[in-house]
Amino acid sequence: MTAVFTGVCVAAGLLFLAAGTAGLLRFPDAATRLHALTKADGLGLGLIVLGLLPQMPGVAAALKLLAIWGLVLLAGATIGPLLARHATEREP
Amino acid sequence: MTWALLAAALCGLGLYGTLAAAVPLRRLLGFNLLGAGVFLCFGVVAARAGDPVPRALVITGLVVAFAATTLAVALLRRLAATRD
Amino acid sequence: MILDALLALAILALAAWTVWTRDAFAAGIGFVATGLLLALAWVRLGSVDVALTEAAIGAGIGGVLLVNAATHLGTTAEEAPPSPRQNRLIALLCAGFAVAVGTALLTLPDPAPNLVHEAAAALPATGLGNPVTAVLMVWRGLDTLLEAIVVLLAVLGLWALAPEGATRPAPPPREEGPLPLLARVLPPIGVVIALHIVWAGADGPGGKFQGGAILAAMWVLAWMAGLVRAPEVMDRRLAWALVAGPLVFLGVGVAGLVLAGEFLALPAGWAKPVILLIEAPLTLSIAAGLALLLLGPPERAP
Amino acid sequence: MAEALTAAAVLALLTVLAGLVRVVRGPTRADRIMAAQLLGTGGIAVLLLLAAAGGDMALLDLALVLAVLAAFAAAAFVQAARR
Repeated sequence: MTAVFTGVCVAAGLLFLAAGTAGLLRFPDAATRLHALTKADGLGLGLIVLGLLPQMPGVAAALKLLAIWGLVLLAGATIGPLLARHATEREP
Repeated sequence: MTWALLAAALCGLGLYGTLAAAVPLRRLLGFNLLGAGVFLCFGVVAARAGDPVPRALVITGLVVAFAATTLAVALLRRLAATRD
Repeated sequence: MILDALLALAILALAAWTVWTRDAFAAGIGFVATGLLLALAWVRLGSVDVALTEAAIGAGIGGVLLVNAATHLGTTAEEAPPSPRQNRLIALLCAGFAVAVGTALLTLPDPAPNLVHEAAAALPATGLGNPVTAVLMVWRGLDTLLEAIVVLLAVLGLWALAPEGATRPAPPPREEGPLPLLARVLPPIGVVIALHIVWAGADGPGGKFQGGAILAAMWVLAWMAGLVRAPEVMDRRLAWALVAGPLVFLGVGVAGLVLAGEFLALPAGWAKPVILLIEAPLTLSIAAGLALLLLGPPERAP
Repeated sequence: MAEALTAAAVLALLTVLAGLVRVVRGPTRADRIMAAQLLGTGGIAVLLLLAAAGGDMALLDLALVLAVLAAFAAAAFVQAARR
């Protein structure tokens, strides 16, 4: 049962990771590419984390996993606006 | 095998960057890549024997490389400032 | 196996591009990306502790340093590039060097030469009961001490490059919006993680350098956001923070010479608390040193 | 399970390596920073998958360090790019 859950979540996570990369490669300008990246990025890793949670040997490892996801989200959330402002300031 | 080839290639590439680049910063980048290649050589040897000593040396090397790079960057900036 | 091949190819391609590209900023980012992949490579080589160092110091603060340098220095050539003929010669030489290194690595005797037996044989002479502690204190101890002193020397070298009358690194450009928020939220988490890494490093080599690098990064982040000021070069507390680690380490080393008859030797039973006593100030000194190296030399006050 | 997770790690690596094209092509500095950021996230995903596949929990610490420094590096890059 947990194996199925892990499989589905990890597969979905990989899909979002791939979608983010595709957006980064195919969207026409920096602002839209940023949009694709931050969303799919956080969601992709989030689903992988969710899927791996039942595979962790203990509570400490599971908490570490969640902390890692939180940190990546925090990075994405701050870098998004910073880069967006930079992109509009310098390259209108 | 894979890593031995990569280590050798990085050594050659880094040395090329160090010698052939005319821009000082690119030279510094090349030198750092050369360092990465040399460290990988240590890693390949360590991985074969399970030897902790080369790994310890690489950790030392990474810290020293960082310290040396900061000094090099500061020297380059000072040089650029005296030119202006 | 596919993973290794993919990683190695990507590292090689990225490194080659970093050497060839003309845009200095792009090359800096390329170097950071290469470092990140190298950290994964070290995992595949079975050495997570080196991977940690590469992630924290090689790609982490080292990458930030180089990207910063790229924006300051740009791509002005200091001298004429080598002529096509010289270039070919250099390329040939470097290819030869790479082939030599590769041949040497691939024709290593099996088992490869190693120090495993020497390390084990030297242990009884140290007078320590715990072999792990002995390796940490004797084989790695002098290393670690000199490493901390190298960081200290680099800081002194950096300060020596400052123009006359300069007292502290120039403040960063003012920032508003998300950066100050990040600089308030991230450092508390970063400090906890750094301490965790130092603590976990007690079982493996070199936890304090990686932890110290994270601490340094967190402080530099707060400085970037304008939340803290860079210390004055003449600040006494700063001087003590920089030398506390090496001093305590040297003190313990000399005490070992007097009490146990050998530099850095520890009386049995006391090893664990003494190591903690050394590691705490050492982490502080390394963090302070790395942060100052990242900030660069002091500039003349405006 | 371990084989499937390792395969997933390979796929994750492949995905973010494709994103490296943006590091190389740019065209703006923001693009290159984004691509580096994606590589960081992907690298973390690879480490988590490998940790679950091989049971080596030390890899979680490495992922933690990458995650904490990813935010710092990106902030530093943006500030550098503004000059």
